[in-house]
Amino acid sequence: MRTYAYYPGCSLEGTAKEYDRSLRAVAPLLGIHLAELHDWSCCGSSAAHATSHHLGLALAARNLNLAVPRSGQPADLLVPCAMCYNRLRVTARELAADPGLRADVETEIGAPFAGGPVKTRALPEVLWKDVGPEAISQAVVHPLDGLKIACYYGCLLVRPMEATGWDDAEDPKSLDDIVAATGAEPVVWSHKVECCGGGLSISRRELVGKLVADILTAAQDAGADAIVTACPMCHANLDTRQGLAAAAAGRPLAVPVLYITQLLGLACGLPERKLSLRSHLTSVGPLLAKIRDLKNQAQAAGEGGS
Amino acid sequence: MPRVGVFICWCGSNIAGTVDIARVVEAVAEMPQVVHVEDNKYTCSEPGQASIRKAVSDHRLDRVVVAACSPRMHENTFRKTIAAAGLNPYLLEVANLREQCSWVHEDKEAATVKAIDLVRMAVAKVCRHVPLFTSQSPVTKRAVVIGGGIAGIQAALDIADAGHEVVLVERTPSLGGHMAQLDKTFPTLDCSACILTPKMVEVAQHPKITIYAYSEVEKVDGYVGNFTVTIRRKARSVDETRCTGCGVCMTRCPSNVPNEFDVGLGKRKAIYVPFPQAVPNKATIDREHCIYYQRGRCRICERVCEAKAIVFDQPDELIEVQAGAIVAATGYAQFDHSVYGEYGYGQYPDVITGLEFERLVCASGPTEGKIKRPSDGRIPETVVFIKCVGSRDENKGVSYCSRTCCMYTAKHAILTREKIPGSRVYIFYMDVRTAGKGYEEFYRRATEEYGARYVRGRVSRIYPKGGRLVVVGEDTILGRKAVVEADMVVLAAAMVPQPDAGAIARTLGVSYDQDGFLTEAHPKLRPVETNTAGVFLAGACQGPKDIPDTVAQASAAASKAAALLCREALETEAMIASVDESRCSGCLWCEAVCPYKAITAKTITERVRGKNVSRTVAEVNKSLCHGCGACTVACRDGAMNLLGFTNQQILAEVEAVCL
Amino acid sequence: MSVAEAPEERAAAEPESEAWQPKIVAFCCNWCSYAGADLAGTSRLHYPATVRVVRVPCSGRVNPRFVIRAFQRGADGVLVAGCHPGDCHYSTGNYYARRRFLLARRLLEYMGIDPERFWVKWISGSEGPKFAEVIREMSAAISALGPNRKAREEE
Amino acid sequence: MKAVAQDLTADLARLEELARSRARELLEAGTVRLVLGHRQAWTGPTAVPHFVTTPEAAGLLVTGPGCAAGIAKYVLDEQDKEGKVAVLARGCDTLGIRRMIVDKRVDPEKVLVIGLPCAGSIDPAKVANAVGADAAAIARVTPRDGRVEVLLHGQKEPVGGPPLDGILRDVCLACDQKVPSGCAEVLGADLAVLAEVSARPPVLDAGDAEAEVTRIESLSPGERYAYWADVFSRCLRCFACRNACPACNCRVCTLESYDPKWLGHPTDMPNQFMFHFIRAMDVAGRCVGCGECERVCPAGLPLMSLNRKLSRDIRLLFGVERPHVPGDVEPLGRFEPEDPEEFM
Repeated sequence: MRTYAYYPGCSLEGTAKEYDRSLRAVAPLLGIHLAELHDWSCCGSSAAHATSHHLGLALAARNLNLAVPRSGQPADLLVPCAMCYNRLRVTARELAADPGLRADVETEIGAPFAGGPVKTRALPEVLWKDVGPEAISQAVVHPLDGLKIACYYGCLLVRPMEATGWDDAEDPKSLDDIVAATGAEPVVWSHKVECCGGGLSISRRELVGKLVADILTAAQDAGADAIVTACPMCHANLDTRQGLAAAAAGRPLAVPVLYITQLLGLACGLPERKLSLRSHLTSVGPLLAKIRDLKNQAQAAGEGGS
Repeated sequence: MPRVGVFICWCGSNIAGTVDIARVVEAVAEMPQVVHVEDNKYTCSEPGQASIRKAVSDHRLDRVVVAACSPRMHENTFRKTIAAAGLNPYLLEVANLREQCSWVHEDKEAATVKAIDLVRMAVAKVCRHVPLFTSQSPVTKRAVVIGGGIAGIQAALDIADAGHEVVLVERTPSLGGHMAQLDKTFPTLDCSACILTPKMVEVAQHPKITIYAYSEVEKVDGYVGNFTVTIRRKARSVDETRCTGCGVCMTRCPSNVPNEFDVGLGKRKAIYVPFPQAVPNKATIDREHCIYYQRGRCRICERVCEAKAIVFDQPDELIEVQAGAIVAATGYAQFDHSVYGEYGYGQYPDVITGLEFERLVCASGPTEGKIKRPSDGRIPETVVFIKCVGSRDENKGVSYCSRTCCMYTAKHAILTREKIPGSRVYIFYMDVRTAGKGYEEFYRRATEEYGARYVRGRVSRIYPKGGRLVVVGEDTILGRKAVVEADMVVLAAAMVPQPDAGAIARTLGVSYDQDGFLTEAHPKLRPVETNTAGVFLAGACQGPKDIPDTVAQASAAASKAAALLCREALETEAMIASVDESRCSGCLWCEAVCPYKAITAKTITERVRGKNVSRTVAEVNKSLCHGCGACTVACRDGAMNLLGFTNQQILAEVEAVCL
Repeated sequence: MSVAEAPEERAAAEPESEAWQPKIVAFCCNWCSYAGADLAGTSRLHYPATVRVVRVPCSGRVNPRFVIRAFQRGADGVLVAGCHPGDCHYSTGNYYARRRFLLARRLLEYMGIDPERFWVKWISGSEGPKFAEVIREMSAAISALGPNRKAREEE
Repeated sequence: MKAVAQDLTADLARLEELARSRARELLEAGTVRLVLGHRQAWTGPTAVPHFVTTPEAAGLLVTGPGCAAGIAKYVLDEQDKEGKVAVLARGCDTLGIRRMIVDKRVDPEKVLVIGLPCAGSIDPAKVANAVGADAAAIARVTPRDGRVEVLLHGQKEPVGGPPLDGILRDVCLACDQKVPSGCAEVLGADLAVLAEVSARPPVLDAGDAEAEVTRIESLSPGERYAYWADVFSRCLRCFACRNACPACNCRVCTLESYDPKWLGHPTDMPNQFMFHFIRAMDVAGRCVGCGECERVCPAGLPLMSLNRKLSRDIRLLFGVERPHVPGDVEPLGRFEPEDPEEFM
């Protein structure tokens, strides 16, 4: 068991509850122990950093400070939400680069900024680098052989490269490797890092429809049974906007969108309720059915073999 | 008591702007050994030097300290100056007030204090200076040129035409290098082979040039004027003296090997001549792929060779060449674009590099000059060119600009439009850089006459779709996404150093930059010399270059080498190791650490208690010693010292700092 | 410096005056590190005026005794800088220097000199920024330790 | 005559006879001009160096545990003279001589190394301590039945002492050279008990031998400096350590050089520090571990702890297994491109 300081962020308490639940469920199976930060607050993204640069930094700085224990080395800070992750990384970088800015922020949070050394880690990064496909495939009890998955990274996980840098910004591989470890096949497709329009989902609805449509159709054309993501914004957008997208695309679209943790949960044999798979708007029923069929076929083949 | 004169340079405002010269002068005047101190606006200028000469005679100075820019800049200038004033040139010390003081500190106070310290160090050291003298060493009137590409060819021809012998060493079986693989050359579009092959022939026929093809430089000993270059002549398994290059063996050889000359697009045999105009036109057996070497059976070539030139058990041969100068023209390699996942990691057969495209359009290439898709041989209708693949990309490639891609991509566009009627050509670019005679005009022709469509923006992804390639990029000028369905994509891959550039540099004893290119002695003023005297640079081994630049630089390197070879003798270093025989215990640990084999044992005889006793001491060979001083530290009893950097002088400096 | 050590070292480290600046003697090989220092200059990179460079042909020329002498005479820190391994202008000098100073530094440490006061770094002719950075780091580290009193002659 | 000796005492006595007769032979035959060995001191249990130039004088030669003094270094002084010198050398002496041969200070043609199997030599302080007497009062120490008998001056009967190991010098307890190697000849190779004793592995392994080094390393910089400041403050600057050391064999000692003046006259801390740093660094990788420096030091400075520290680091850093055995090239006279890069 390796312990990580855990920063869920607001999404994982609201729209992305299933991400949080599935992560907490699957983590122990992968040797991850989550120690939730006490008294964590908004990371400073979306509303905050859009309105005030300083506020965006101050909130992030506050939470980074929380990750520094009174004594000893801070544990790595695991942040499943891509947006929080991005905010915390960018903040640490900006404050390190600009002492003046840092001083301002310190007066704003009324404490010295000690969070510099904190290593903020994205979930796929931890799964990919710390746990590793090797260990994951060992934890798998129901291999998802025959399932085709389109891994969708979005923008916040791997960009800007200077702030993230653990995976290729143009052609990331982490999720693909993790998915492959479950036995499922990550499809080669065009839109893994295209913008989903999450940031515009309120202001420019029509545009979002088009962007989501492009992604969903690309996934469908690539033969994917589902899309897997690690970002609550992307998920919300891709999952909830499929009607809008279908209209834009002029063809029916129903592509289930799962969190990577949910897929892992399925592969590791966790019961569906623990993964709250039913909370998605786009039904995952057909997907689960297919998984069951594949499982049965496999068993049949197994028995036939023996 | 030494009489030291100190000359403090303002370097305009470069030094005076940060260092309070007046205070430095004041402080220096206090120093006991200093009998004269003055400051000048520009000490290196003629008036500045004149006032040094004047002061030397007026104040009977016997030591001079110049406090100015880095000694690496003007030490020699001022040595000449005081020599002109009748002092031994080595009675000079330079305090580095510019590069290591005024330019790196903002705080005037701190900089001034430091400046005074630096002068004090120089004064302390110069007081320990003694006159030093050089001696002469002869020059071997022969040059070794490493690399048989256009750079090496040009350098070899120029040196040979100047009347000196040249040994030209080429790693592959034939001269020609990358230029031989090219189809047409910008901006004139004359065919590469037509202008290169005559030069190759000229080299082959030149009475003063010896070619060692399929050979590599293994070791370089000695020093400027007196190098000993060890060359490994790799076994061709063919007797060069007998082989007529008739090529019958190649027609009959049963093997099939990807042809590196065609960048793997075509095939060759295990016994081969890389290309028809090869020089020397001799066959070579590639033992990795030869059926006989691999399985012990075949020997067809041996049977069909009328000249009886095949020698299966031919060994590698090591030869030593004496030379006075060396020209490195080892060329470049192409960037491996497989790090670009978004471009398919080099997995898509129809995504090729510029060099591969050259072979496709070349009449002597694998497709007889027909542009065909490597995957299915179809003629592409839409071709996308992507520039700066690897170049100017710190994340995945190199930081520098490869300088040639803009032009050859324009050339490729023109050739495509010429050869494939009705074809569409798109070029994704960051900038179009056409600095060169006739270059801009050439680029304009590509766009205006040939209708090549330039899209300003990076390509973010290439993915296959129904046998074609979808190229997704951005058009930053129209501010929108640009998506092109192409049949073929050509990547302008960066020019990078040879994979073994580091090893080459070490063999030659020259340094290389963070990218791996061999470094010149000075980026502006000594562009073809290296920090190792007698070794010169030509062509892309020093940095990306196109053919005109390469040829120009090769001729420059050649003239430098020729100028060196014209001299009868060279002066040896003056700052070399010297032995105090009275102290030397003769343990010769110094010999063990000397990189130049400059130290040998010598027996001396002296009288001890009325008897003649002979003992061993170390001796330094003046023309071999480079003055690195490794021996001085290996020497426990302090008998070994380094003139110009003696223990006494270094300690004097240390004490002066810490005062 | 061990944690237990901290207070004692601090005590020893009381700066004489507000204006106290560490004094660093740097032995730089002519071909790489001295050139690197020059490059820092031509690139106008700023670093504290705490360092005085002693130019030597090669890091292999630097006798460990020079280091002690510097401390003896009042240096607060000593830097020996040479070409990166493999890049030595004299091809091997820095390899011998590396062995020698690996030992010397450990011996100094053993004799009670704080290892933070004696640095050996490889700085090439193209690493002006690295030279500036090393001087900055070293000045900071030594400022933290305060003036050197060990093996030092009293003025 | 050929009877196998029953215990160590007998073997050692036999070895002494062999040494004497061999010395006599060599001098009578004129093969050598001088035989270097030991003879009993007037007072105290340890023997002193003995320069034998006549067959008669060979009778005074002694060997065995009493011979603490190293005699290798004396060979150096004989180099300028005509003729050959024979040395009755224990393992430590042979290493010392080889050191000087490798350093080209001793001509192998002018020295005849006669190896003596060794059971270790005694540390008078330890003996005195063990029998509760003053070191000067001890006349002779003889091993018997695994323990030693100590004869005090003016006494007839010896008193029983501790086991031999209990009174050996520390360097002897760590010595892996008790069976001499690289000698022209070895005496008493057929003495069974002695052979067995001398062939035993060192009582102290590297770890034990370096326990003190480890202890000092574990101190804080401040404590370490204080420790050495105290040690060096006792140094008389008599250079006995240098004179006794076979690795300190320069014609002219750098410590006495006036230009450059590496070492200042004052025996203040900075100069003591410089002195001992230079001494230690100059024998780094060349020290044969004979411990003479420490044995001869009138102030009893723990100089071997500097030498051990260096040879240990040489072992750990450069993988030189036995740095104390002189090779053709010293560890600091060569390098590996892959040498460690800590702190660089």
